[in-house]
Amino acid sequence: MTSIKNALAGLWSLVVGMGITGKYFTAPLVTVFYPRQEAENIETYRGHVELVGKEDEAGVPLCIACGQCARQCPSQCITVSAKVAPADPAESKDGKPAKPKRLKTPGVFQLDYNLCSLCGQCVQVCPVDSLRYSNNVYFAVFTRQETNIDLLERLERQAKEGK
Amino acid sequence: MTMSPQLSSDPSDFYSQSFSKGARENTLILNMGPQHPSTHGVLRVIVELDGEYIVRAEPVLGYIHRMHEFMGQKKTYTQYLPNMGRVDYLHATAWNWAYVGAVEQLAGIEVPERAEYIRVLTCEINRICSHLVWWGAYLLDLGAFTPILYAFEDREFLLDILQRVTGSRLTYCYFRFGGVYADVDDKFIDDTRTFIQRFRKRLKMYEALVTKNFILRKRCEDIGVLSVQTARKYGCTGPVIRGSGVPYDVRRAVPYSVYPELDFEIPTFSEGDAMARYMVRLKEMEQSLRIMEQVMDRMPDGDIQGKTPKTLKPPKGETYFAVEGARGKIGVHLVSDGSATPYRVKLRAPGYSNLSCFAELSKGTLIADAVSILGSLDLVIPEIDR
Amino acid sequence: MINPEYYPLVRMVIFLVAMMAFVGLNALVLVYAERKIAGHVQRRPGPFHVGWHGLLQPLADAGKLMAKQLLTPWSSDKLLFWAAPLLSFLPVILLFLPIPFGETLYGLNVNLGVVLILAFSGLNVLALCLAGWASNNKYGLLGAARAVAQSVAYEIPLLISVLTVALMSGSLDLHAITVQQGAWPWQWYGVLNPLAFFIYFISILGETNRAPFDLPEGESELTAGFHTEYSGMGFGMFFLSEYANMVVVCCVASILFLGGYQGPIESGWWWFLLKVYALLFIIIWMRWTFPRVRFDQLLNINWRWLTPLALLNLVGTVIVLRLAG
Amino acid sequence: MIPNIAQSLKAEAMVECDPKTGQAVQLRVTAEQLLPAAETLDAAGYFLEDVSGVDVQDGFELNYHFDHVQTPGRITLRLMASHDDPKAPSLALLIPGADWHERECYDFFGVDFKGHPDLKALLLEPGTEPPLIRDAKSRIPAFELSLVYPQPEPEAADDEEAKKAAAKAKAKEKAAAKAKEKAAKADEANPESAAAKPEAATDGEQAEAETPEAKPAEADKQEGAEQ
Repeated sequence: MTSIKNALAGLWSLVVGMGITGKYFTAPLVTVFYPRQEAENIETYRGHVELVGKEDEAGVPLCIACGQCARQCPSQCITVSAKVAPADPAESKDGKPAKPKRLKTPGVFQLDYNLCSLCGQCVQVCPVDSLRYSNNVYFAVFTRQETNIDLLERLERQAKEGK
Repeated sequence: MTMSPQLSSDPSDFYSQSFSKGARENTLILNMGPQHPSTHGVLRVIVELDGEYIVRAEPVLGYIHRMHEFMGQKKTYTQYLPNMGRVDYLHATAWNWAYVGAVEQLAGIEVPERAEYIRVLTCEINRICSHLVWWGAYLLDLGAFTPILYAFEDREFLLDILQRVTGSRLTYCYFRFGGVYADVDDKFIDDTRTFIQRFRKRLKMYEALVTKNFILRKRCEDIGVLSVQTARKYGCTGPVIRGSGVPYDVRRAVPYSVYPELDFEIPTFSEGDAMARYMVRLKEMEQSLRIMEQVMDRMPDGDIQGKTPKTLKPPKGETYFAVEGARGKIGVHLVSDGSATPYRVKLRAPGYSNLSCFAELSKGTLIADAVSILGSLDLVIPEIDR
Repeated sequence: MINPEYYPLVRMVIFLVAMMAFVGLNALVLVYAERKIAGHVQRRPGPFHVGWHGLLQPLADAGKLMAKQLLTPWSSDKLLFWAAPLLSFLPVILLFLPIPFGETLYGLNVNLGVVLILAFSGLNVLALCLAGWASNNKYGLLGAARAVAQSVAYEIPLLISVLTVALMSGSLDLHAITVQQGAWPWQWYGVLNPLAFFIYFISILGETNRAPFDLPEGESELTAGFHTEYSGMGFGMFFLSEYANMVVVCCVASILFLGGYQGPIESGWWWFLLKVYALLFIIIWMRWTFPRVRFDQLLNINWRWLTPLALLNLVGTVIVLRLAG
Repeated sequence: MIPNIAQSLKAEAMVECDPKTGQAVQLRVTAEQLLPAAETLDAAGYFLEDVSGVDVQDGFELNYHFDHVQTPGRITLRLMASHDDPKAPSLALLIPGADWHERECYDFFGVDFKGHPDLKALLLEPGTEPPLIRDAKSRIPAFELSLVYPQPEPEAADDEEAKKAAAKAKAKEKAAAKAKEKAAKADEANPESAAAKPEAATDGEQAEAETPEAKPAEADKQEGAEQ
């Protein structure tokens, strides 16, 4: 008797399940039709890092080319090197040419996004807050080389587009 | 029948050969994985079958082994942080916590109270995420295709919430020594509260759709019964041992952070079968919701980052720190030689111990049961292989 | 103009060709329906981008299947390996012959239509068995073993429930059985004898390997079961025959239990198709709701519940019929 | 607080641990003492958390972390396996959970567990060189890890601090000489670790020449100063 009762209760549980999926069958969809629509949460997404421009000069980064971000990076995906000013002949002493001067602005700032794990330690370590996350969600490329982003160029482009 | 020249030699590998040495007569040796729908990624299980009954089973690991422990010896303490989100991608914050906690314990770094609350909050949110994925994937193993999408629908809300503070959706690298990376805002709290309301209703739906489902109960009840003794001998922790009736939860047993101040229960079920483990996880999600509510009510204002030296060099010595992950006890054994690089990082993955009892559990069951048992242990292979 | 009524062979050939087209078309419709229903149950759109609301998606799928390379495993029995998909597909067309889609819309008027269908539907299991065996794959073999045990087991309650209806109507002629039921639901055998309908419905799930009884292919255990090794149209044939089989059993169900092409207001083939597709919808709906049962449970359901129930039902029906008159 | 059970275990040395080590008590055991100790712990309801190998100067140190489900308090059994012939008794037959942990140690350190039912590679390709073996230079002495190992006299400890504070070579040399003397004295009392001691003292200096990874960090400081 109990087994029959159990079997009936079991069958009823199946009917209840069908009811639930049936209800959702008629319920509105929850997906986003991607190419035509975009998800709403993109502004909180933290993509690859990008440089922050100066307030008065948007195309010039705050970066002082100290290279801390590059050293802190767990996967060595940042390459920074300071811009080098040509040696000033006036400063030459005793006939020796003056050493080229390292400027406090980056000449190269490359990010190899292939390696980046988005941990954000470069952003945290930067002494002048020159790095921030971009929300570049739709970052798709055809070759591996293209993931090597020139952040200086990116900043200049952004500055131009901004104006 | 002609044989292809390349394959005419015995194609079996080291593990197949060593496994088949012990085979009985008239049995079938079946290789499940590393690409098999129910072995969750890249686990490989070799089974010896008598009909559809399993005589013997042996999991073969290492297909996604990344030698995290070696990387730990090569990177500085901070540089090793992102690795933690990738050990167990489903409960990344717990691994974050285990490692960060070990370093803090060793170096004596104080964590501000607000940061502790935020840690608990994100960890519990992440725990629900993890259980939801498990719930969906387990039912997928049992042949129900729809629940995983309902689970993902709910998980999506949580990922959005977590993305607000952590910036990413899966492999979080959010905890820092002495605090967390970013502060939570009001929208985060509001969203979480809305989610809690919504999720309580959804849990009822889960129960009606799946938990009470006759077929599911038949597939889970009395399957893979794990006795308390066996569970202990294999070092099982988390929902697996709680499904055997032992209320062992690191959050209560060796309280860390602000857990002692929070009021929550440790759900246990004494049956020890797959259904008990299933129920434990479902109940744990409810408890996580409770914890989240309390945390949000009590969260104090203040700093989220304590004082940490710029270059971290913990004193010589060792420490062991354990947290409760979604799969069980996550332990980090950290040895420091006083330099900026860890001397040794040993990661204790809960899934590793949980899986090791599979060979015993699956003896004499059907293949379908083995799939059910494997699923009920909640395996994340990257964590097991490390 | 030749009246095909007087040339049964011509009629049969025309009908068979038509049925081939119907089976092909129907597979497209069912693939689309299956994916759309699955999508909406799971709150996603399903196929959406190929054609309006993804209408052309099944065609694209079919194109892909046909264009795919046919792989033959080196250790397989090549003859049987390729005979199996053909064997699974071809007899299915025959099953449509005696089915009356409308009052005059049928291929072959035989007075033993039920027997013909039951006889030919048994062939499918042979194909599954061959496929699993010939591909020389352990998963395939296990799938084939399951398929045989399952199909043989579920044929019994299926037969008995069909027999119940045959007793009620006193005929094995599908046409006659249809006509005996009225146009209205309370005149249908499915309503008069719901237990037989229920048993029949469960049995066809087992017979056609549909979820929750899709064990021969149960992908979480056996990857794809008997058709693990098939690619391209080899798999496509199994796929076609599975859908065709589903349609056949649903056709038979609608004839035996739901009054066939008869319906309120205006009888005709539209009623028949409506009933068939309603049943198919329920079958698909079930697939996207339930977990899969275990193999021993599957057999237990059959031997412990369905077969005894079907027998009891048969006896009960006989007694009632006797008493009634 | 030392759990009672630990008192009953036979071991070479036992110390109560600082809470910051996350362990209640550590015991140094020999290969013969390991199995009985594990047996007692197992009978008392402890479970094996993991077997964590550490490569130190004295050999491969195997840490058997035991914990209890009701009365937490981690008990660590520490066993030293020599570098030349790393072997240890297997617990796998006693505690089946130890099976995989031991196989992992076999993978990572090449430790041979005697009596293991099926000792073969678990995580790595069979035949891989054990990856976690450090080169001899970078190894630290075992006494720096844990108090269960005979510690050098307090002066030696002072000297370490002194080294850290100022990188003056002279002070270092003197201190090292002192440490050696002290170590030699200590060794008389404790002949077992006699071989390890002198190395230990010299290694303090090696630790001073930090690992390459640490250098960028120092550079950081300088950079910061520039700004």
